[in-house]
Order: sequence, then C-alpha cells, then structure tokens
Amino acid sequence: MEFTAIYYLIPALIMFCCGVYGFITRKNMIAMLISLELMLNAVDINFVVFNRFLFPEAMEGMFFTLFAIAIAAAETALAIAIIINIFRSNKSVDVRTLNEMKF
Amino acid sequence: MFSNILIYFVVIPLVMLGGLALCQNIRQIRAVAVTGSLALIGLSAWVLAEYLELRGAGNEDPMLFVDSWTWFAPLNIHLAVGVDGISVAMLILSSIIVFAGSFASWEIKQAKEFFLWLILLSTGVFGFFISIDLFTMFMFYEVALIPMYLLIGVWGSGNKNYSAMKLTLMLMGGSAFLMLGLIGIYYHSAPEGGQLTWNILEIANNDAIDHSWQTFLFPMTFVGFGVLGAMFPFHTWSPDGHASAPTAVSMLHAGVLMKLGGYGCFRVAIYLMPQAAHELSWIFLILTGISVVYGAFCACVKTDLKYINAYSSVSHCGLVLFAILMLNETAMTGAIMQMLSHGLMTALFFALIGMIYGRTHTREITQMGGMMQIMPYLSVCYVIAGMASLGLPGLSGFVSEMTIFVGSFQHADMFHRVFTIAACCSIVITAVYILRVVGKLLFGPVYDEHHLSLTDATWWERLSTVTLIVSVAAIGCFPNFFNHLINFTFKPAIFAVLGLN
Amino acid sequence: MDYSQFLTMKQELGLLVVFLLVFLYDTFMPGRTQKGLPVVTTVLMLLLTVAGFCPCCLGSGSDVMAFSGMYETSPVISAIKNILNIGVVIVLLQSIRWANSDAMAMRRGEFYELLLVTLFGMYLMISSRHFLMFIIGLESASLPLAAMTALNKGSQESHEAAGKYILTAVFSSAIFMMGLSFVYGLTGSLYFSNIYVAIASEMNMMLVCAVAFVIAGIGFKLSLVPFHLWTADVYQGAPTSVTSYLSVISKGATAFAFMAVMAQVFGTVYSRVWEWMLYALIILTITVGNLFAIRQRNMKRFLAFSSISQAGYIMLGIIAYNTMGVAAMMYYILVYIFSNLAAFGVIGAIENATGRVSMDDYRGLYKTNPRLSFAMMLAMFSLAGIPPFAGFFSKFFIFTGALNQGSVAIYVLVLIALINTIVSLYYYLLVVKAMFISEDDCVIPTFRSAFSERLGLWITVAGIIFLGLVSCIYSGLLTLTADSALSLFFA
Amino acid sequence: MESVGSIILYCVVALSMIVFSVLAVTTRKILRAATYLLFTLFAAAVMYFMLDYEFLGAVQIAVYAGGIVVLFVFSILLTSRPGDNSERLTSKSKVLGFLGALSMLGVSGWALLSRCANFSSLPAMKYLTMSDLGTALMGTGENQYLLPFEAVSVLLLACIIGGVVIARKR
Amino acid sequence: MESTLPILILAIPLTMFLLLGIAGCKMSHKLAGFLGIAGMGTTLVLSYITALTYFFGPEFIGADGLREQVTVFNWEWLAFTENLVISLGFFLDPISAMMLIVITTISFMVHLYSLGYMEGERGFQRYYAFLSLFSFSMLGLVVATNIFQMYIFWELVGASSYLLIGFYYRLHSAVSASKKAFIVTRFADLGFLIGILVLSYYTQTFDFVKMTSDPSWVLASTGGATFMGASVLTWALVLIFTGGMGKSAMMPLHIWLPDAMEGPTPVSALIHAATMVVAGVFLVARMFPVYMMEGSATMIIVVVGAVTAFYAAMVACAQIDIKRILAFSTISQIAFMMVSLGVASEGHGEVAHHGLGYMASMFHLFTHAMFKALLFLGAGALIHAVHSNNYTAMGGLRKYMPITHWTFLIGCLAIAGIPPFSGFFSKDEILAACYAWSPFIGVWMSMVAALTAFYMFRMYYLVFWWNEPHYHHTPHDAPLSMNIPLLFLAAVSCVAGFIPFGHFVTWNRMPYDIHIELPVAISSVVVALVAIALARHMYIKENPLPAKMKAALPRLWDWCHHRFYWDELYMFITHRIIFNGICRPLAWFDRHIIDGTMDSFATVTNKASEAIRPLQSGQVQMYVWYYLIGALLLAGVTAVCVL
Repeated sequence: MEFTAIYYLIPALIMFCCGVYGFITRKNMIAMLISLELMLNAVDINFVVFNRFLFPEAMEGMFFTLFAIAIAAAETALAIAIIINIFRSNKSVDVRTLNEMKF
Repeated sequence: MFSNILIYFVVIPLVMLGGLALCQNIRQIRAVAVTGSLALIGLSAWVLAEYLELRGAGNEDPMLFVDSWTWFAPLNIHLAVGVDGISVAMLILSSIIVFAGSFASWEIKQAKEFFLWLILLSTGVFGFFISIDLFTMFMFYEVALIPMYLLIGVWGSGNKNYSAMKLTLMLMGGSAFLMLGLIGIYYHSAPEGGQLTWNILEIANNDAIDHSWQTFLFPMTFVGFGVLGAMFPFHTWSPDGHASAPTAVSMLHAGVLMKLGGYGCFRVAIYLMPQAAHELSWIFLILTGISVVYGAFCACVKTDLKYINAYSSVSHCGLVLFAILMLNETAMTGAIMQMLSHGLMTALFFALIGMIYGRTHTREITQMGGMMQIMPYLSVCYVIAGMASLGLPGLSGFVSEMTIFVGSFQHADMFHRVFTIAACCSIVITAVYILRVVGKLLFGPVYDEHHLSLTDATWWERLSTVTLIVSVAAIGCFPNFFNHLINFTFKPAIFAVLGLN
Repeated sequence: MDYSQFLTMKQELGLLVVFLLVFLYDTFMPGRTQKGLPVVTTVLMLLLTVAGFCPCCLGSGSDVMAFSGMYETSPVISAIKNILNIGVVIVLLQSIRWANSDAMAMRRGEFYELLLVTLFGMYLMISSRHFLMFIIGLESASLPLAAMTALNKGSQESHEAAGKYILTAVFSSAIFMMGLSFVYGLTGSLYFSNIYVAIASEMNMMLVCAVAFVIAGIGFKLSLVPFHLWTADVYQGAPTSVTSYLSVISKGATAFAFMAVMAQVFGTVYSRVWEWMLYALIILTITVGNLFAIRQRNMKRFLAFSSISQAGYIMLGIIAYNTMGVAAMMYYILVYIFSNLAAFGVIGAIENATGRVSMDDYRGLYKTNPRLSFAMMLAMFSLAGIPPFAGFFSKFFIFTGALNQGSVAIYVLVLIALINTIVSLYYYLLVVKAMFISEDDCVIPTFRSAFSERLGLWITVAGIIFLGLVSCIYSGLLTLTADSALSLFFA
Repeated sequence: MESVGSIILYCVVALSMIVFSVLAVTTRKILRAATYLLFTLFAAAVMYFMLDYEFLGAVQIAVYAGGIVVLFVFSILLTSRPGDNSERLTSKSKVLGFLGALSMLGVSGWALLSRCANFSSLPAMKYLTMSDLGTALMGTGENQYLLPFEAVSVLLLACIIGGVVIARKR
Repeated sequence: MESTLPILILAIPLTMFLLLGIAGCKMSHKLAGFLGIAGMGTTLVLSYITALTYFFGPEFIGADGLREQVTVFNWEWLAFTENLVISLGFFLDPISAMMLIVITTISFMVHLYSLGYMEGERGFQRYYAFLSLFSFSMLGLVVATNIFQMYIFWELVGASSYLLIGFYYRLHSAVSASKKAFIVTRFADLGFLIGILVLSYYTQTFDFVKMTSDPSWVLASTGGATFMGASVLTWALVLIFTGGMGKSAMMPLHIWLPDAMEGPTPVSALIHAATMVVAGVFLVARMFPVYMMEGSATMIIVVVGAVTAFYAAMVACAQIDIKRILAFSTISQIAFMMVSLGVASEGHGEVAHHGLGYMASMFHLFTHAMFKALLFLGAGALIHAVHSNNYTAMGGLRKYMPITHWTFLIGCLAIAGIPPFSGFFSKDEILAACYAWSPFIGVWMSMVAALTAFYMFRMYYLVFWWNEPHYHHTPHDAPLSMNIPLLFLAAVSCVAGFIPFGHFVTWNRMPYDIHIELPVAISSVVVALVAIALARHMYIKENPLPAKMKAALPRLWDWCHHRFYWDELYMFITHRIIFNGICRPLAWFDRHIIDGTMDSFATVTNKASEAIRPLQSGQVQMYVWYYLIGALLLAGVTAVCVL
C-alpha cells in the first residue's frame, strides 16, 4: 500500500471533529479549551501534510504551522487567564454559568 | 450659486433655522416664523412673475431657471434646480400653507422646537419642488418626512405614538421602493456608454430606459410616491397620522406633503417612463379609482373630524393620482389643479378642526353641535371649506375636479371612461359626508352647554384662515390662469410617445 | 535581506512608536502623572492620524508591495487606516473619563497598550497580502480585545463577556485556519496573488469549503449572521469604551480586510462561489440583526444588534464587487464610525454619570439633557439613514454601488435591504421616542458631562452633519479606489 | 510500496491520534483529558517526524507538550477540587455535539476527498537544515518570514500584557 | 348688443352677496334690506330693459324673420382643451330673456316681501345675502352660453337653495331638509355631469349654439356609438335630463322639494316654486333641438312627467301643511311643463304642431311662476298671521285677511285653469299639445288638471272658510311691504294670459299666433269647475263627506298622505343599504383588513423577533454550534447548488 496525503488528513480531520464535539459538549471551560487545542492541532497537521505531499518545494505550510503553534500558545494562555478570572468571580469553570446575558 | 433665485427657497428656511436657534422667547420665534414665511410667499410670487415673464417672452424650455452645481462628481450627482409651471404652482401652494400654518400654531407649546421641525419639513418640501436631480429630490423628500415623527409624537394628541410610528414607517417604506427605483433609473439613464445622469431633463431627453426596465422601475417609483399620495391600499397611515397630528402639521402634511407624492408620481414615474406608465396604468388606475370612492365612503361613517377629513384626503388625493394616470393633458392639468386645490382646502379644514378642537377639546361630531351660534366665524369658514371640498363652483374644488373628469373622459379607451364615471360618483358621496358634518357640527341646537362660553377666532386664526380662503377662491374664480401656468408642461412631447392626446 | 522594506510600513511603525511611548510612559512615569496617560495617548494618536494624512509623512502616496508581496500599502489602504485612526482618536477621547476613574487606576496603561496592539493587528489585516500575516493580524486584533473586554473587574458581565468572546474567537479562528489549510491545499501558496491566479481553474468542494470557512472566520469578527451570536453579549458586558471600539473600529477594519480577501484572493470565483453565499449572509445579517434589535432595552445590547445589521449593509459594498462599492463601503465605515461613536458617546456619558444604560432610563431625557438627547437623535437618524445626515448618504451610496453590479439578484437583495431599513428605522425611532416623547417619573437628572466627552460628541455630531454634505470625501474615496491597484481586481 | 515498519508506525500513530482525541473529549475527569491531549500532541509530533519535519516536531513537543499542556494542568489544579468528576453530559448536548461533529466530518471529508485524485505518494524533499529555517525566518524575500516573525512577537507581547492584566487580582 | 347691461345684471347681485355676506353683520337690518332691495331693483330694471329690447327691438329680427340668438359676451373661463372650453357668457334668446323677466320680477317681489316677513329675524342680513347669491346664480344659469356654464350655475343655485332652506339652522328639521335637498339634487347633477361628459366627448363642444343650431350634426358626431344597447346620445340626453329631474323634482327625485318647505316662505316662493325648480324644464328647453333628435329620450320625459304630475296631484290632496300642498302642486305643475316639452317633438326632427308644446311649456312656466309665487307669498302671509303651516290651525280667515284672501283666490283660480286667469291659457295650450300627441296623455293630463283644481280649492276652503279655530291673536293682513307683492302678482296672474306668448317664444323662434282649441278648453274648464264644486261641497264647512271618503278608501288616503312612502324608501336605501350596508362595512374593512394588514407587518415582525429569540440563548456552546452549522450549511448548500 501507498500512503498518500489522505492517510494523514483523515486522522487529522477526525481529530478536528473530536475537538468540535468536545467543544460543544463539554461543560468545563478548560475541557473546551483542550478540545480547541485538538482542532488547532488538526489544522496544523493539515498544513504540514499539504506542504509535504503536494508542495514540497516551498515551506509555506510548515512555517504556517510554526506560527500557528505560537498563536495557539498565546490564545491558550490568554484564555486560561480569562477562565481563571471567571473562576475567581463565579467560583466555577462551568460554561453554563456564563448565562447572565442572553436574548 | 446664489445668483439663481430658486436656491433661496432652501436658503430662506435654513436662515430661519439659524434665526430660530438664536431666539430667546416666543415673540422672537413668532417674528422669525412670520418673517420667514412672508419672505417665502414673496419669493414664490416673484418666481411666478419672472416665470410668466419668461414664458411670455416666448421661452419654450421645459424648465426655467435651470441651474446645476456639481455635488458628487463621480456619480454625476448635481444640485440641479429648475421649475416649470407645476413646480411654481407647488411652490406657491407650499409657501401659502407654511404661512397659514405658522399662524395656526401661534400659541404652540415648546414653540422653538416645534418651529424648528416645521421649518425643516418645509425645507424638504421646497427643496423637493425645486430639484430636478433625482438624488437631491429624494434627499429633500426624506428630509420632509422625518420631522413628522417628532411633530406628531411630541405635539400630537390621542394615540400619537402609534400614529407617528405608523406614519413614519409606512412613508419610509414607500421611500424604500422609491430609492431602489431611482437608483435603477440612474443606471439606465443613458444609452450604452453614455454618461449616466440623475438629471430629470437629461434622462427624459436620453429616453434610454429600455422597456423591460421601465416595467420594473415604474411600479417601484409609482408605489414609492404613491404611498405618500395615500394610494389605496397604502393609505392607512393617513387617517391615524392626521388624527394625531397637531394643527399646523396636519395642514402641512395634507396640504403639501401629500402633494409630494402626486408630484413625484408625475415628475419621476410618468415623465421618465412613459411607455411603462401607459402599459401599467390600468393597475394603478384601479387602485386609485378605489381610493377615490372608497375614501369617500369611509369618510361617511367616521365621527372624528380629523378622520373624516383624512379619508376625504384619501379620496381627493386618489383623484390626483387617478388623473395623472390618464396620461392626457387635460386630466394631468386637472391633477395638478387638484393638488393645489386639495392642498389649500384641506389645510383650511385642518386649521379649522384644530381651532375647534383647541376650544372644545373634542373632535367627535357627536359631542358637538350648533357651533354656528357659538363661533360663527369659524363655522362660516368651515362651511366654505366644505363647499370647496364638495366642489362648489367659484371655489377651487370644482375647477380641479371638473378638469379631471372632463380630461379623463377624453380618454379614447372605454375602460378609462367607465372608470372616470365611477370616480365621478365620489362627488355625491363627498357631498354626503361634508353635509353630514356641517349639519351635525355647525347647525342644529347647541349640544353641550359648556360650549356656549367659548370664544370665536382670534386675529391670528382669522389671518390664517382668510389667507387660505382667499387662495381657494382665487383658484376657483380664475382657473384659467393656473390652467395655463400648469399645462405648459404637458404640451411637449411626452405624450407623443404614447400616441395619445 | 532588505530590511529597509520595513520603512514602507510607515503607519505601522508610527503606531508602534506610539505604542512604545505609551508603554514607556505607563511603566516609567511616576504614579501622580499617570492620570495624564489617557490625554497623552489621545494626543499621540491624533498626531499619528494627522501624519497619516500626508503621503510624505506616514501616508502612502503610491502602491507599494513589500516583503515579496506579503505586505501592501497604497493610498486606499492608507485612507482606510486613516479613517480607523480618526475613529480611534474619538474613542480615546471618549474613554478619557472612564480610564481616569478609580476603578481603572491599575489597568489604565494596559487598556491603551492593548488597544494600540489591536489597532496594529487591524493594520496588518488590512495590509497583509499573505495569509500568515493575515491571521497574525486577525489574532492580534482579536485576542487582546478579549482582555480588554474583561477590564471591568467589578462586573460579572465583563468576565462573562470575555469568556464568551475568547472561546468563540478561538473556535472561529480554528475554523478559519481549517479554511486556510484548504486554500493552501488547493493552491500551494498563501500569497494572495498566487492564490488568485491558481484558484481560477479550481471548482470543487474543497474550494467551496475553503471560501465558506474563510467567510465564517472573518464573518465572525464582522458579526455576520449566523456567526454573530457572541456580539450582543460581548458588547453588553464590555466596558462602554471597549464596546464602542469593538463596534466601529474592529468592524470597519475587518470589513475592509474582508473585502481585500474576497477580491484579491477569491476574486476569480466571485460569481461561481461566494456571490450567492454573501447574498444569503447579507439578507440573514440584516434581517436577524434588525429582528433582535427590536426587543432590546439595554442600550449597548441594542446597539450591538444594530451594528450587526449595519454590518450587513457594509457587506453590500463587497458584494457589489466594483470600485464604487468599495468606495461606498469605506465611506460607509467612516460615517458609521461617527454615527455609532456619537451614540456610544452619549451612552458612555450617561453611564459614567449615572450608571444607567437601559432605554427605559432614557425616557424624558430631552427635558433634562437636551444636548445629549439631540446628539443621540442625530446619531440614530444617521444610523437609520435619514437625510441630511451622513448616514443617508452612506446608505444611498452603498446601494448605488451595489446596484452598479446590475444583476436582477442584486436588485432583489437591495430591495430586501431597503425594506429592512424600515424595521431599523422603527427601533432607532424607539430611542428617539424614549428621549423626546415619553415621560417618566425618574428621569435622568440634568448633569454636566466631562469636557472630553463633550468634545467627542461635538466632533461626532459635526461629522454626522457635514460628512454627507461635503461631497469631496466620497468623491475622493471613489477616485482613490478607482485609481488604485485594487480596481484591477474588479475589472 | 511502503515498508512494513512504516505501515505499523503509521497505524500506531494514526490510531493513537484518533483514540486519544476521542478519549480527550469524552473522559469525565478533566485531568485525564489533559493527559490524553498530551498523547495526541505527541502523536502529532511523531507524524511530523515521519514527514521529515523534525524541527516542527521538536517545536510541537516543546511548545505544546512542554508549555501548553503544563499550563492546562496548572489551571486544572487551580480550578478543580480533588475528586471533582466532570459533569454528566445531557443527551441533548451530546446529540448536538454529534450532529455538529458529524456534519463537519461530512463536509470537510467531502472537501478532502474531492481533491483525492491529486494526492500522490510522498515526494522527495530537500532535507531542511537549520540554516534553511533560519534564513527563511529572517529573510524578506519570497517564502521568507521576517515580517510575520516580528508581527507575532507583538501579538505575544500583547497576550502577555493581556494575561497579566486579567490575571492580576486587582 | 352693449355688454354693459348684461354684465351689470350679473354683477350687481354678486356684489350684493359679497357685500352683505362679508360686511352684513356690521350693518343694521334696515340698511341690509334696503341694499338688497335696491340691488335687486336695479337688476330688475336692467333686465327688463334688456329683455324688452330683445323682444321688441327690430335689430333682433334676422333677415329670415327669425328672432336672432345673441351671445352678448363670452369670456373664456377655463380651457380644458382647445375645443372644450368653459366660457362665462351672456346668451340672449327668447327663453333666456323671458327667464330674466321671471327671475328678476319674482326675486324683486320676494325681496320686498321679505322685508316684512323676515322682520326682526336673526340673520336678516345673511338672508338677503343668500337671496342675492341665488338671484345671481339663477340669472347666470339662464343666460348660460354653454352647457358647462349652466352646470356651474346649476350647482350654485343648488348651494344657495341649500343655504336658504337651512336658514333656520337651529332647527333639526331645517338642517336635514337642506341636506336632503342638496344631496338629492347633487345625485341628479351627477347624472347631468356624466351626460355632459358623454355629450362633449362626442361633440367636442359645450356650446349651446353649436349644438342646437345643427342638432343632426350632434347625432352624426356620435357616429352611431351605443352603450349597453342604447345609443350614446340617448344616454347623454337621459343623463342630462336626470339633472333636470333632480332640480325640477321629478319622480323619483322629487322627495327633497316638500321638505324644502322648511325654509322661509318667501324663499319657497322664489326658489322652490318660481325659478330654480323650473331649471330642469329650462334645461330641456335649452337643449330642445337636440332632444328632438332622440325619440326615446323625449318618451322618457313624457312618461316621467306624466307620472309625476299625477302622483304629486294625488299626494297634494291628502296633505295638511299648506306649504306642502303648494310644494306638491308645484311638482305637479312642473311635470306639466315637462310633459309639454316631451310632447312637443315626435322623434327624429318632426316637430308636432309647430312645437306647440314647447311654447306652451314656456308659457306655463311663465304664468306658473307668477301665480305660484303669489300662492306661496299668500301662504306666507297666512303663516305669518297664524304661526302655523297647517290648515288645521286656520279657517275662516277671509274675514280677517281680505287682501290675502282675494289674492289667494286669484292664484287658485289661475292654477285651476279658470279663464280669464293666466293659468287657463297656458294649461290649455299644454293640454292641446298633449291631445295632439296622444289622446291618452291628453286625458291623463286633464285628469291631473281636475285634481289640481280640487286640491287647490280644498286648501282654499279649508283655510278661508271652514270652521274658525280659536286664535290667540286675531289674525290680520300683512304689512304693506308684503301686500304690494301680493297685489302685484295677483294683477299679473290676471292679465298674463293675454300676452301673445307665441310671438315671443317658440322652439324655432318663428313667431306664430296662439289660438285656443275650444273643445279642449271647454272640457278642461268644465272639469275644473266640477272639481271646484266638489271641493266647495266638501270643505266649505264641516261636512262628513271627507271623513267618509277617508274611511272608504283608507289605503289610498294613507298612501297619499304618506306620499306613497317614498321618503321611507329613500331612508331605507340611504341608511340601511348605503350607510349600513356599504359605508360601515367599508370602514370596518379599512380599519381591520387594510389597516390590519399593514399592522400585521409590524405584528409579524414582532412575532418573528420573538420566535428567533432562542437563538441568542446566552449559552456559548450553542453559539458555537450555530456558528458551525452556519458555516457548514454555507459550504454545503453552495456546493449542492454550484457543483
């Protein structure tokens, strides 16, 4: 058998979908963040795979991934700071408590 | 720019606004309002004189005093002005009603704000009538609409919030269609590759709007303006709006603002898209024909004076649109005459109703009676207004209605003639509701003993009403003058296209 | 390795200088002078704005590509940045009083630093011609905003807003990046110019997906329906100054960037793919935004929905897909900045003075605070598109621009948009009604707002009145757009 | 034709990636979720190595596993009390989650498969040296990333400031 | 002809109206009355000069021996199109000259009479103002040069009639009577207007001269067009006649006239007996050559006239109110004129008996105006004396009011057709014309003439003989100002019959001699005398016969007394059908359906707004879910559509 790009892309996609599922279902905000990380990571894999399989002559995808990792880190850091902030005032990290404002 | 006389129709109201901002007390406010409206009357008289002189000298241009200043160059938007007989007539009408309206609101509360909005409204109206650029026309049109909301909302009576909102939204709804129509016209204003333009004269000259687009754009613009012209079934803002509006606002609105609708229908919808007008007129003819009769019937059973008059306006304004759609010289002349006539007499009506209401605090005719004994002056004026409305010769209503009927009946098509007869029936129904009100309200024994202590008109009220009555009588007695003033516009080739007239 | 290329990024560099100065001031100046920070920042921004207007100084006089086409600046881009700058100056002006309140004492500097960074991010979004740059700009424009949203430490709503914002924002950026990965997979490049060429021959699901995800990702920031759901909550919870910043600057910048992406990346598949997507989104956005706005009582939330529907109108400039549309869009953004900031200025002034933000509290406001009510009314009229205020002109031009496209579908779209203006007029008038017509027992008492707030209001009101009447602005934008390289994409 | 080793390796990596992803989003204990995330990230790193992106793999391990996951663990410890099992999921949210995930899978899967024909086996690639990476990061030319490098630094700075200002007690 | 006099004839009353109307309230009663009378007097003199000049001036006899038609002046007032122009002009021909005399005479008499009758009334000045307005309008109507000018003044007389009927506006009855009068005539005028429209559409002219000088051209101009089976010319003429029916109170549009008696009695004399109500006759006479062309139109005129004449005479026999009796008498007499006009032509240009009917009609118009005005003014004197309109409050008055009694008797004899009073001559001509046209109509009209004599003398005896009721004040003759008109008109009624009318007024303006048709004359006088004798027998003093007759024919009495329930029928149609059946449902429809639809846009918007509220649930995961689904749908739907 021959590994084409699709062999790598499908697991990444499944990973992405797991992230989606987790993000929608988990009530713990940190768990939601974890799901998000899965999604971001799946995207990273996509880039890398496309780069490696389709356009190996340049390193666009790889560098995108590199920066995306940095961005993801920044996002996560900020998100965690905010979650902790919420935890301080709400005494909970349950996302369902974020329902003061609606309609 | 200021060498053109027309521009002062906008400048004077703007100066008035500025003056108003500086006013400290009610006397100054009145002074500003009176001076300004007098200046406007003077200006419109001047324009009329100049206009007649130019025409007399054999000037055959479709519009006079034409001038155009570039505004948004890339879109070819200009501040273009110009008048023909119709616009001159409308300008005169507006200035008279603004004048009368200022006097009718002599003792209004919060006078400064009131006049601020009122003058803004009149700015829009005047601007609309002098514009021959679709963009500026539309802009002024909307400028005239929005002050209504506050005028009714703040100074109105009864269910004013609802009425003000309904009126504003429905009229703006109309202008939504209108805006689409106008932009559409712009994009088809010139032949392929030509310079697109908003200028009415140029568009009419180019005659480049192709047939399929006409059939789309004509209804858009006609309905857009028709809403303001109280065309069935978009007239329902009118009864509520008028009923809640303060006196001067009802006057201005029914007297002038509703005329914007008819004027626009002619100036934009029909003038620029005659073929579509010819083909689609039957649809709107049915609607306006319904307006005419239906409004009159509805007025018969209402007991609130303003509702009666509002429905009567629906009927009369319906006649305006009806006649415009006949697409012949006489009927269209009649339409414009009807605008003048209806504007003046309905303003008179609303002024009187406001004055009566200000005294009795009711507009229910079932709650009043025998006013002739209590306030003979106002009652006599009311009778005159009523007579004008039901078309007594010697007053304006007769002249305009007859011109419309005769003109409409000259239509070659049987359908149009039959419809004309149906519209004619409205004169009987009009008589019914007018006389019903007159009989109940003015004649008969005094209904309420408390009313006996009420006073007759004050001097400013007399001035306001006399102005209007004289104008109504002037049109009624010397119709040919207005006829000639107006029908010059209808001479040129727009009918040639249709093979009519 | 031509590092002098950095010098083409004059406006970005200028902004960074401001950022650094503010940072240094915040860090090193003694505590008693800290209250001067807001004014200093405002003045610095003002200088930057002024400088941006002259091409010789910071603005761009011609089209320049730098970093091998990763960055572009041109008069048009410079113009939109200047427009944003003007907005930022006004926002800063209006936030001075809030920033100098005691509650903000510890976070004053950070507020300004974060704000400037987000502005920097927006600059990058606008100027970038490479998706990596673009996403960095997008994130810079969006992540610090989450922190800014949370600045109101005492308020539960502020935290909630920040939480909702960061979670949805990150999710959105994940989707966006997914879309980018598809773009990359299709074309092998992240340079706009390369993609533009390479994508022309493509027509498959991956392309559709890519476009949809990219639209979703940017639509999130623009709060297009259905990607808008965060908007109301965040606007309501965030401090008023942040809300006003979010609603005008962030939206305006994103709109322009969106236009750039759609035209310069996906231009070749306009009618094949995304025209119809945008039709749907615009109709949804305008309608749903309006429908929600009807029911709102909280002024900030109300303006949130109003801004959603406004975004729909802005989109008309993009779907027009011509230079007129772009110019109209930029003009619309400018006018929208002034109108919305006037509204937020009044809301902020009242909130700072009395802490009340409900529309019910505004009843009878005209009796006690006529000037504020007047400013608010003008803002509402302008937003509703009533002449002679600027909003009318912007609406008219954006419709004109859209109809320039000429298809029947666009006529239908514009008609729907126009009908929606009636609904929007209704709710704007509700505010006017509350202030001018309704009466209430507990009217907001007469108060005197701070100088900065008044100045901000005067500026915005002047803008509302004159921006439309002064024709050279729109005409200038139109000429600028027509002459720019951007216009090539619409040919 | 791939070697058996690489097939096995692929299977292990792919499977662990999928399995740990699923576990990460379904486990009730939040700390476990973080752990499964770590494993997934490791799997991804291995995948990078398999595709000859050693540097990227290293960064992945360093930044993700070393930084982010630690951050997660800290925050988890900070916010959850011991023995605090995660919530029981309502069936409604499960259904919605499934629906969302499945449709995402469907649409994106369709997108990927639509390009499947273009996919070939692993092409040869020039070995990436550190200096290649360095030049690309510090260069201003085509496919060189000095500008993003600088820009991202501003972003990181902003996030630091933001994080600090939020996390600060007052 | 000089146009100064004609202009003044119209201008003086108009000026008086404006003067009294605007400044009247500042004047004393005396001054206002004097002004009014002076104005009318001047007009009277001027009109007499004009009319007599016309009739006797040789310059108006053309070369062919015909009396010329003169358009004294004709000013363009409103030009609809090049051809269709409303002009205001002064047209002199025999009938308009005659009408000038009739109008100004009666009007002057009424002015004079009112001085006494209306003395001390509130609104005295207003009264005179309205009288002047009416005189102006009526004069304008008869001298109209074109049909539209006639329509204009037609409307104006309607309005002044309205104002005068409603003079006592404090009374409900007066107000509703005036309203009724206006609306009914307005309805008729609608027909007139449509008729004008139809006619002018085909002929492209309003001008009388153009139409009447060559009526066959009118017929030709319609080009044989038909509408719903009838030729358009018939339609036009019938519609125009409808206008005449309204004004002249022909059945079924007669219902307003009896009610119009609510106005002051002099007004009834002027407007509702002598002048305005004959406008319909005048109109048909004016258009006579055209009517001649359409047999079906004249047929309708004859039928309507005959039925009305009989009906009104029947009803007049059973009324209590003396003014009502006179009103129905008026209706009946006008119907005579109509019938006479109708029988003057025999379809398609053949004029029966040299247009005898035409001449007779005009003659009767003239004499009737005089004696009916006399009767009304006499009735006014009676009412003035006893303060009641009902004969039940009167009786034996001959002793107290000799002048009134004798003048009234002359009036009654005149209307009954007893020679040598004027009515005999004119009625005789009419009957002769009828017999010539069709014996049936002749007999029928003779019967009506008998009825006329009967009800008039019924009234006469009931008022002046009969039993004397108890009077609060002793009744006495009216003051001099009221007696002069009575005496004058009585004198005219005595002698007017001897005027050689045929020399002045004929359909083709060709003078000819009237000769009395003896058989017809004798028979009609005999019949009239019998009727008078019967009335004398029944009503000269208490007599059981009337009661017996009433008991014998209760149904007939009821129907006659209630005017055959026409008012009730109209009430039913207007109130039940039009008002409750059309207006109210329409108003409801407008409020609830049309307005409801408009409101429902708002409601639906609100409902929609409520319905999508759950979208903004406040749950961030739902937000994300919608986001995701939105994005996927965007992709999926687009893909389905474009791929």
